[in-house]
Amino acid sequence: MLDKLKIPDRHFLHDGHSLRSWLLTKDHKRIAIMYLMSISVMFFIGGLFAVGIRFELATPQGDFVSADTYNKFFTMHGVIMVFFFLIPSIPAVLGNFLIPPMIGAKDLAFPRINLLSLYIYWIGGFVTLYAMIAGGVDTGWTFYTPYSAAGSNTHVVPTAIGIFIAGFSSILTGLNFIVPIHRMRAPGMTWFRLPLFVWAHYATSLVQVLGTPVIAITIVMLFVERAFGFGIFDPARGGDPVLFQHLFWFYSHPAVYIMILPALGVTSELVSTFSRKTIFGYSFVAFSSLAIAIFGFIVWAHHMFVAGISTYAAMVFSFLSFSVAIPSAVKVFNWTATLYKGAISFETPMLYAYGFMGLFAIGGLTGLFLATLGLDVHMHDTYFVVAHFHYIMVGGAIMGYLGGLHFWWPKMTGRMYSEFFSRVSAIMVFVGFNITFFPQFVVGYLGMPRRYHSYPDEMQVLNVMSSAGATVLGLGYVLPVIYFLYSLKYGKVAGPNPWGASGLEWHMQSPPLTENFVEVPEVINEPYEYEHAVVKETHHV
Amino acid sequence: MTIFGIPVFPEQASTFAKDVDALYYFIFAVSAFFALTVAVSVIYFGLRYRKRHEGEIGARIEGSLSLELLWSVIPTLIAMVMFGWGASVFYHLRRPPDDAMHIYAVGKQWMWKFQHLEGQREINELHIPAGRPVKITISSEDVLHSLYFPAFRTKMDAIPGRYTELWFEATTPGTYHIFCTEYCGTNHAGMIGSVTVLEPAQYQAWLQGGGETGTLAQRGARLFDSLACNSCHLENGQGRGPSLKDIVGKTVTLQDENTVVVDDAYLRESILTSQAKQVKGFQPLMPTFQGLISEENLLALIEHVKSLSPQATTAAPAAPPASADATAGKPPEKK
Amino acid sequence: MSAEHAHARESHGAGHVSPISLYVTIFLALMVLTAVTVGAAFVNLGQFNFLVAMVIAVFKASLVVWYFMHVKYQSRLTKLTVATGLFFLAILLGLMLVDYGSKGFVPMPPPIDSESVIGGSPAAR
Amino acid sequence: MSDTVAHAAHHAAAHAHHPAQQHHFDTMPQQKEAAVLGMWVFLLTEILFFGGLFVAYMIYRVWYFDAFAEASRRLSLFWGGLNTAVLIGSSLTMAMAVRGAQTNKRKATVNWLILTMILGTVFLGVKVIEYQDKFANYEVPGPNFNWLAHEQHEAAAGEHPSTALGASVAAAPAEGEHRKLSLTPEQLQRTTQIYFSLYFTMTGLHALHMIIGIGLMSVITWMAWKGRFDGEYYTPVEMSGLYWHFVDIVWIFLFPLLYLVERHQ
Repeated sequence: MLDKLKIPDRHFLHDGHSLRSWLLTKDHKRIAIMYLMSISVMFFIGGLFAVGIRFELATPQGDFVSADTYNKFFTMHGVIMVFFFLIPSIPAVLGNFLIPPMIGAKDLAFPRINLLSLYIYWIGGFVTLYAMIAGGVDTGWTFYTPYSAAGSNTHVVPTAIGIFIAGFSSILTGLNFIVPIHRMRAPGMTWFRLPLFVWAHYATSLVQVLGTPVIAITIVMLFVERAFGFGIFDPARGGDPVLFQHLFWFYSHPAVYIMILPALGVTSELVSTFSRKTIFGYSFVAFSSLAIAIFGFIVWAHHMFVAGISTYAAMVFSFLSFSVAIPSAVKVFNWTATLYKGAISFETPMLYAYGFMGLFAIGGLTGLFLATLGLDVHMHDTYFVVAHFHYIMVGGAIMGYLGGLHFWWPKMTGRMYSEFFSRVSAIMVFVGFNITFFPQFVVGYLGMPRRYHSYPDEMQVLNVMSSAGATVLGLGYVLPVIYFLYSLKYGKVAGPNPWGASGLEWHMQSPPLTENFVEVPEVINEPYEYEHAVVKETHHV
Repeated sequence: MTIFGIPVFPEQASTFAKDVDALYYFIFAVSAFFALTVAVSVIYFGLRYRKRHEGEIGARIEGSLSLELLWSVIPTLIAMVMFGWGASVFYHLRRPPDDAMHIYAVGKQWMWKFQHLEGQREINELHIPAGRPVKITISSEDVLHSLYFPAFRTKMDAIPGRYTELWFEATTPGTYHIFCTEYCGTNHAGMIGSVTVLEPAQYQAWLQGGGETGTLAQRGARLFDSLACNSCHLENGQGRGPSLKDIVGKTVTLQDENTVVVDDAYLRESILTSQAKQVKGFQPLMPTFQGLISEENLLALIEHVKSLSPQATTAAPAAPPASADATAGKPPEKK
Repeated sequence: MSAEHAHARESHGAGHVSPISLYVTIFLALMVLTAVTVGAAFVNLGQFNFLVAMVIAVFKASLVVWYFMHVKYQSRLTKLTVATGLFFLAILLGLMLVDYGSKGFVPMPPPIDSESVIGGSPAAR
Repeated sequence: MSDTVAHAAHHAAAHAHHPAQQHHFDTMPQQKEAAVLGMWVFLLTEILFFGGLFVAYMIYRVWYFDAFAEASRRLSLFWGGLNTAVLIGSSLTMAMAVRGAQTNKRKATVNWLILTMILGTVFLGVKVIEYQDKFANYEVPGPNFNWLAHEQHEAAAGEHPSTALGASVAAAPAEGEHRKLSLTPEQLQRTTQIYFSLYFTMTGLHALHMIIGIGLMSVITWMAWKGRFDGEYYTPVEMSGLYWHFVDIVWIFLFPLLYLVERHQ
């Protein structure tokens, strides 16, 4: 059976080989591939800074780099990872590639705008990298005033411009998902037949479209203050630095959901596919995505409990913050219930899904500690917070991203990667991640503040554990690059549906045609009906 | 608490520490319960329901409304308990008792300056007595900082141009960390210090050791003379400015008929920009001290004014009578 | 084609051609309302000055949205989109006022160092 | 367009493509609906973009009301009012341009579009005059901002005609009788600077949107002139219309917020 499979002659990767055919493409799949390459570069640049950070923190003294350099390291790590890797990651790569086929469309609504968003991303990326090469920026990725407006003498303005530009890329991606999901679904593809991946991206897009403009205007205000000497946030000119924090977190808290919601969508697909069983409580999982997106906008000031907001406001925001916990919990419970009486197998994507569930659960539960007022006063801005959001952003979003990439890689390239090495890498990532970040919860409760270049001696053992774990984690991230590239040429041919999955995208050939479908498909099945899935077991370890 | 000599849990050195840690244990227990439940279930299901043969598919189970309700409502209720408990601890953290001893802290790149009412000034070190509530009023001279006492489980941001406060009651003598937790530039990690909790008697001894500059209020009284405040603010109320005797805590009527309670913030504002809230019945003659007076001198002046209202400021130590006997008839300095 | 889609298409009225008289009427109404806004600003209504100005502005904006931008003839989805924007703007403003409203607007923060922009009296420069 | 086409099933519409129909849409109405939704979603982001600025404005306005009232009187009601009228007029001409496209009148569309651009340019010209006045009076925030320069200038040059609406802020006690001025010159210097920072940011971004709008419109006008649009396909005209009206709406709020803070004293 294996011998019969071969890569089809005609597919989107063969539709022109010139550079021009890539740079001027309007094909959402090619744009997704270019995004994949771009964000991978950014991921490894951001990762280098993380290496620098963990290296410095291996000893309590500030001996590896100077304090200024260290401050630039964590700032650039945050800026690049948040704005140039995590926010575009799943939406711009997997979402771009998969949303049109999942809803049965030939392309996104505005292909040219889709390409434009990639160019905008590149421009924003280049401006930020320029700022980095020119000397870097040391304000922390949060850009709190008045330090960013008046205190720092590093390259705040170019970095802010880079982020501002990249924001438009994010808005255009979101806009380009909302429109086709509303207007371009195939016949029979009702809202409640949409894959949960699409629901998650719909919710994500809402956040991108509603939140990003607020950070854009905040950056504009910071820009005029720093560049022209306007007074808006500067207390020396009657301004209020806390207002900056309010506006900043109005976007930047929901931005966490831009990162995690798509990963939740991926996990729903993976859990269902690899237990060959419809998702438990489809509509609850679908609506919990929307609930997370909307509730995400009413909790921002929990980042500011000790920043000088009123006691009353702190209580209101603490109360509201717990509202996000419920839909998140509902998702985890539904995945667990989905496994019940399934037919479960543990290919690499499922390993990532399992890892995701564990790490996301820990990340979410530690969020409860931070939403609780009395505890947050102690934990705010300590390593507990650092560990918590890395559990969500790395343990959650990146595990989801890698899981999705391993799941759809055969669809994107038509070939399988090495199952052995991918399992090794999945396990290394999971183990390495926990060794890196779990000690940070402990050291955080001990009181170690974040963004510290040096720290008290008694905290060294935990920090060394963290640095050691980061080595394993880093190797786990490098491995996929190798076997993915190897698979492009030598991988086994995958066929259209190597996993026996149920979504519309698996009805396409692998790699798909430029126009995705030969004919507009008509959807007659409910989602995740494995009884009707095109089962082609082509894949063996 | 240490494991193999490695500290894994911070020392408890304030009355809050027990409350905060109890809350921590509670949420930890709840989290551990849910995390383990999920972990055990997914691992068990993963083993029990492994795919046995090619083409096998799972049972078709669409969902269950009662289960969904169960696992929405129960977490909601637990979350409400967490919120309520956390809020009550927080409320306590934010309400300093009236008899709290008062200390000022000013953050500056990259040091903490502490000022005792008795006059002692410390940098990156703080001495306080055990068993007595201490209230710290915090401000900043440049950018945001955050004053953090891990052993006391409390912190508060220092915001330039504004006062914030925190309080605690230390229980165990010893020396503990002070950190700055709001990123403030190059040497953020160097903006650390230590707080030394002393037995009350030792604290008194420590105070005696370093009091050569007089109490804060006494310094304020000298400033009150040297800046010629005393030429207008006569104690008998006959001066060109209102009498400051017994004014703290009172409500005064302003020129625009609004009223304001005289507190630290109002005193500060009035010294810096007196016309902003001009008391009714007085001409706006007072010079503006904005930018002309250091933050520390401002604190000293405020403390002096407060010492003129002994019944309103019980926390203040018995201040010596201010030498405001208008003998020094200097004319108001023109600024 | 989904049910909603088909519905949207039926009620979709981008092709709706409004009479010129309607446009002119709206234009005149907007001009009159502008005059009213300016006039009202010169009458001391205390707190209500702001309220009146905002009510008129919202009304004017609604006229533009409803007639010039054809939302009256658009699908429910378009109306929902407009409402979503206003809803989230209300969240931003409302929850921010939860903080500012409850802590009171603290006295104007003075600059601390003497070399700040203000320095002494600007008149002295 | 309209109902007859809307009823046609999408399969049937596969033939007889309109030349402007893109390959990934089944029908023209579907393409148009997508464009309309896309534009509105974009305007949604614009609402929140300006919204963030409005929120900052509201906070400071409540906080420093007196300073905002004082500073607002420094703006010229004449120019502001004129610009409001001009912009509302341009909204009318824009609506007429879309109507021209809907009814397939090429020349009318082009003419109305050109008129809209002219009105937009007039608006920007007036804005330049207003900005110049601010520069001349040291009212541009930054190191040179000097709230009192205006008075000194006025005192030196006697009655200044263009600022008849601007109020004197001399701290003379007699003045304080009819206007309760609770702010010192130093406070005014700082807090009015916040007002002017917001003024320039808000009107500057608004003007930037207008410039983009005029740029867009010149392309659309050229396309209309070339006869690219007809009664079935005029989406670009309609989209730029939506954008232009949105810019108008922003001004409808900016005008009372910036020019009319407290004019009755």
